[in-house]
Amino acid sequence: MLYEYGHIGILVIIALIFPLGAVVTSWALQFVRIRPKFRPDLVRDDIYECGLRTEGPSLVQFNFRYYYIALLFVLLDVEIIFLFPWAMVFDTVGWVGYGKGLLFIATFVIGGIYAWRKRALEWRL
Amino acid sequence: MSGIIKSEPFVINIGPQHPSTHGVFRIKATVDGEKVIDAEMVMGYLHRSMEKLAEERTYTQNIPFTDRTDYLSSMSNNLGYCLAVEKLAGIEVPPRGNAIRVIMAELQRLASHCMAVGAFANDTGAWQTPVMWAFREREKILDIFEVTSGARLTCNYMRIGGVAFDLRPEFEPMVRRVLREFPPFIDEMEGLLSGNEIFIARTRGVGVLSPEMAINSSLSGPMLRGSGIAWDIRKADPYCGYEQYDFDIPIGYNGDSYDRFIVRLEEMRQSLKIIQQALDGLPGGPFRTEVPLALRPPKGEAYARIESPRGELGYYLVSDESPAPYRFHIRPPSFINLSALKEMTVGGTVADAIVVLGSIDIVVGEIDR
Amino acid sequence: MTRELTGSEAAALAEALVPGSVARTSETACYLKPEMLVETLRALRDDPAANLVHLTNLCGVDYWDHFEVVYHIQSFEKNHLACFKVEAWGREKPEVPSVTPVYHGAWMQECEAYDLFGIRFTGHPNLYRILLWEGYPGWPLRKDFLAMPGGLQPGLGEFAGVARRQEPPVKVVE
Amino acid sequence: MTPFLVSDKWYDIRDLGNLSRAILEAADRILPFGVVYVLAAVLGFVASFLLFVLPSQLFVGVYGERRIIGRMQSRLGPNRVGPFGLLQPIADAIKLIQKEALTPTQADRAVMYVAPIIFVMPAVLLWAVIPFGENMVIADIPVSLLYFLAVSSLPVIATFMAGWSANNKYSLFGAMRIVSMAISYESPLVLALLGAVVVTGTISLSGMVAWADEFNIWMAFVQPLALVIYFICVSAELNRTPVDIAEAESEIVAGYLTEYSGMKWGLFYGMDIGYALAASGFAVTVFLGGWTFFGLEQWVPGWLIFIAKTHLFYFLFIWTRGTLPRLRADQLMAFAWKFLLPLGVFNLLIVSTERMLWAEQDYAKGLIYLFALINIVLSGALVYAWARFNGYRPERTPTRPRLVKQVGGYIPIEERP
Repeated sequence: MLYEYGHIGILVIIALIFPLGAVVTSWALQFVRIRPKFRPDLVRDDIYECGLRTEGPSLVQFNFRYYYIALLFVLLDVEIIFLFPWAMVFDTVGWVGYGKGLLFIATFVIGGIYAWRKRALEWRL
Repeated sequence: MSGIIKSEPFVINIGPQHPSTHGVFRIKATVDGEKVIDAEMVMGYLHRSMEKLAEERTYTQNIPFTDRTDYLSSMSNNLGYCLAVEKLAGIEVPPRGNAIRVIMAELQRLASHCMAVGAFANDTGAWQTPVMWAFREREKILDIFEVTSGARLTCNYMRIGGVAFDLRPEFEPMVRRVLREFPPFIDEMEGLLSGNEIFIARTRGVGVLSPEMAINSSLSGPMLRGSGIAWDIRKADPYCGYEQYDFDIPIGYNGDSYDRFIVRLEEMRQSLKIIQQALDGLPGGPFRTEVPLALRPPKGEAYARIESPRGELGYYLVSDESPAPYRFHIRPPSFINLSALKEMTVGGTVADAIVVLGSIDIVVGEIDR
Repeated sequence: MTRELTGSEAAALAEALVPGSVARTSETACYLKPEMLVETLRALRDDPAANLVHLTNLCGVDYWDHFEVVYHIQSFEKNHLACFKVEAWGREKPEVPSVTPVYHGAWMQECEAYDLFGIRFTGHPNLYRILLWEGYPGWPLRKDFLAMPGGLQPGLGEFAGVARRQEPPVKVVE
Repeated sequence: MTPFLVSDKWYDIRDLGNLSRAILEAADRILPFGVVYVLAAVLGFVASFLLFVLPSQLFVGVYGERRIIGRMQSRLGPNRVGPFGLLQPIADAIKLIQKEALTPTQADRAVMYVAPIIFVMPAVLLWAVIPFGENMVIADIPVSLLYFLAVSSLPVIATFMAGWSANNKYSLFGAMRIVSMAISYESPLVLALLGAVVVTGTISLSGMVAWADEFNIWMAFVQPLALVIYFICVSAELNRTPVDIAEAESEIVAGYLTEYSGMKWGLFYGMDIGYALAASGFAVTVFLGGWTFFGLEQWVPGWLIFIAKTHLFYFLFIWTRGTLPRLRADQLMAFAWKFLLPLGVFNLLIVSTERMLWAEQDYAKGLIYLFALINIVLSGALVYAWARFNGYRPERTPTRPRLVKQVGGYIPIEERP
């Protein structure tokens, strides 16, 4: 069994070599005389702002709404992951286990309805 | 919740080098998250000082300049300028010239609306398919222009007193082909876009303009008609014999971007109707009255306007009996249609601002002149 | 068919609403007194008989000794077009009251007239050079633009006596 | 698992796993243990990734997608490089690799270089668990479905790194949008897959294929709603066009890719297609019976069936990309939370009840067909009912503007028909 996970581990190394090779080749080509060596340029290396200079800092404190979605996600998705073991043991747990699973889903649904009624799911502007 | 936790507004530039500003136009938007809380227009990147240049050239020499203002509807611009000069100098155009002018102006409206509709769909995020389809149809019209005037984009076809050349024999079959192939294309666009749930969700209720606001902001063309005001220069102040043709004015319901879009689509249908009538009743005779090249109109002033694809295109000319206009002013529809941009964008999201800008259908050459 | 009001017809409309607002009339246009311009246009806009709701066109004209600002105002219900004019004397600082409070659509056209003629519209909320950049020397659509002190040298923005604009180096944002 | 294949001889091309096993056994006799272990993984990588994923990515993804969208947009697409423009992807790769990789001076250089590498890695790792044939899976782990879900949510981190490190406002917008969007769509996605897990009782992808073969039915028929939810969610996670708000070209120039150029950009671009292919392969495995085709796999190599199905599913991504406009960020979030998530819960409730009834009937084969029929009808009704509940009213389309003959006067605002 662990034998198979080892394959994935080796694949991680291969997967690392693959993009590294592309990026490093691209970088190393500047030492070969295929293309001219690019010199640093203050204007060209500036960040893109539709042809203008950026006003103010780019990394600002962003609107809270985006993180709010993340919080909701953490609450809901973890619950859903807990349902996976339940989904796999239907044969052994029978109707009782089924009912317990429904109870678990019910808490999830009640939470969802609460969030909905509290207008937490609306991207208010 | 978002009232408690403050976030930092920051300035984001939409333009001048932006995929959806249709040229070098810039909206300096202050945003808080996705919401636009302030919008400022910056223009003038394409200012070529046409009004000054025109004061140094004769009336006839100015016709090619008008091509370069609104380069997507050069025929209409030629027509508006020629009408102004004719009004100033009191020149009559023969009926054949008028009919050719009507056909050309309406073909130009088709071509320009193709571009407007396609680019608007592109702004909503339809990945280039509508714009490609629109370009396919626009090519046929540009071919007609090429056959007739020798140029595809900046035609320079209208002359003071008529048009430059008579029609070629290929002209009529080509226009008939457009008349035949255009209605299926409009139906196609309706099927692809105006019946599309995502498109409706993106454009309905976005950039709503009340009729009062639309009038007070001096808007014109599809912007005005989208807000539910029946106003069309072709009906209200007919020129070139538009009063002989039977057509309707499409008007929208509540003035959002979707209404402006469907108004443009319907205007294409009405244009086809006009072309059909004008082509069927194309009179013979001369196509131009002979006008001296160095025309010296009597002292005075004239304001003539036409319904260009973008709205009311006016030319205000002041003559001092010299061969060159003393004052040459263009009333550019897409410049003045931008008056209400801030009101329409502030409060919406960045994505809405793009849709609103697309629905105004600006041409930067005309804004900056 | 739109009826273009002659100067005297437009003057009659204006006089009926705001007496004493008309300075003089010409064949095509009605000259309004600058100090009563805003009041008159507001009255004309709100009056159902005049119904001049749509400020179609606003532009400036340079007549060497004075500037004229031309207003073409359209009525939708009556379907007539009236032409009003306001004169601004003096080349140094011509001033005309802004009609932006009456017609919102005037603000961009007034900015343009300010940009190209240097006509100052008093009461305009944000009068700035809309097409040219701030600090552009002179007012290009004036008739004496090319005869400015020192004259125009070849090349954009290079006037005699005006230092070449120094681009500040790219500021690196930390 | 029932044996599907007629033989397990190495020359049986219907399952290349036999061949690789033969090679490995031969190598085992001459090489030490550890080397063979590595060799097995490398062989699997070569067989699956280099022989299938990369070519199809280049020729179907890059070339085919451009040609198909070209057809949809009534233009030709690439047709100059090589016969029919087939070498276009290679030409693109050569151009990209020798292009200068610009990095803005104000950007976080290290993060900016690391982001595309992190982005590519999961795309390779995803293929480890997808079965191409009966024995053709690199790592046949028992929790492969969870593995796939876990790995496929990694690229979001890479895109966030890409957007954040560039120190660009458009990139920042893209980064923020993709994080909120990807996590919004993760929950309905997992819920939809949970339905499939409930039916089969396994979270092994090979087990799912075996289930489809055993009961001679595809999961798509038993769980049509789950497939639809999966498709929508995976489009969102992959940032494909109807929901590509993170890269929205017309709004925020190129989103998180604004500052990328050269091969760094090329990796993002190429692997976008790689992820779409992996998602298609996963959908085929879970919902469309994997490499089986109602007994056809006895005669046609299963891996060919799998490849064909994957590309047919991938065509759906191309189709939506060529047709639909883009949703707005808030509409997109509302759609995930208010529409897809409740539908996923409903689907789960229905399918778990059915599963219990099915278990009582001792897994009768006929019953699953009945359930499939019920579910197809029920899911259509459910989607419509929930849409109505959320305020959607179908209207007569297309809407046409009002037509008037006379100018002047105001036409009062009226409701749309």
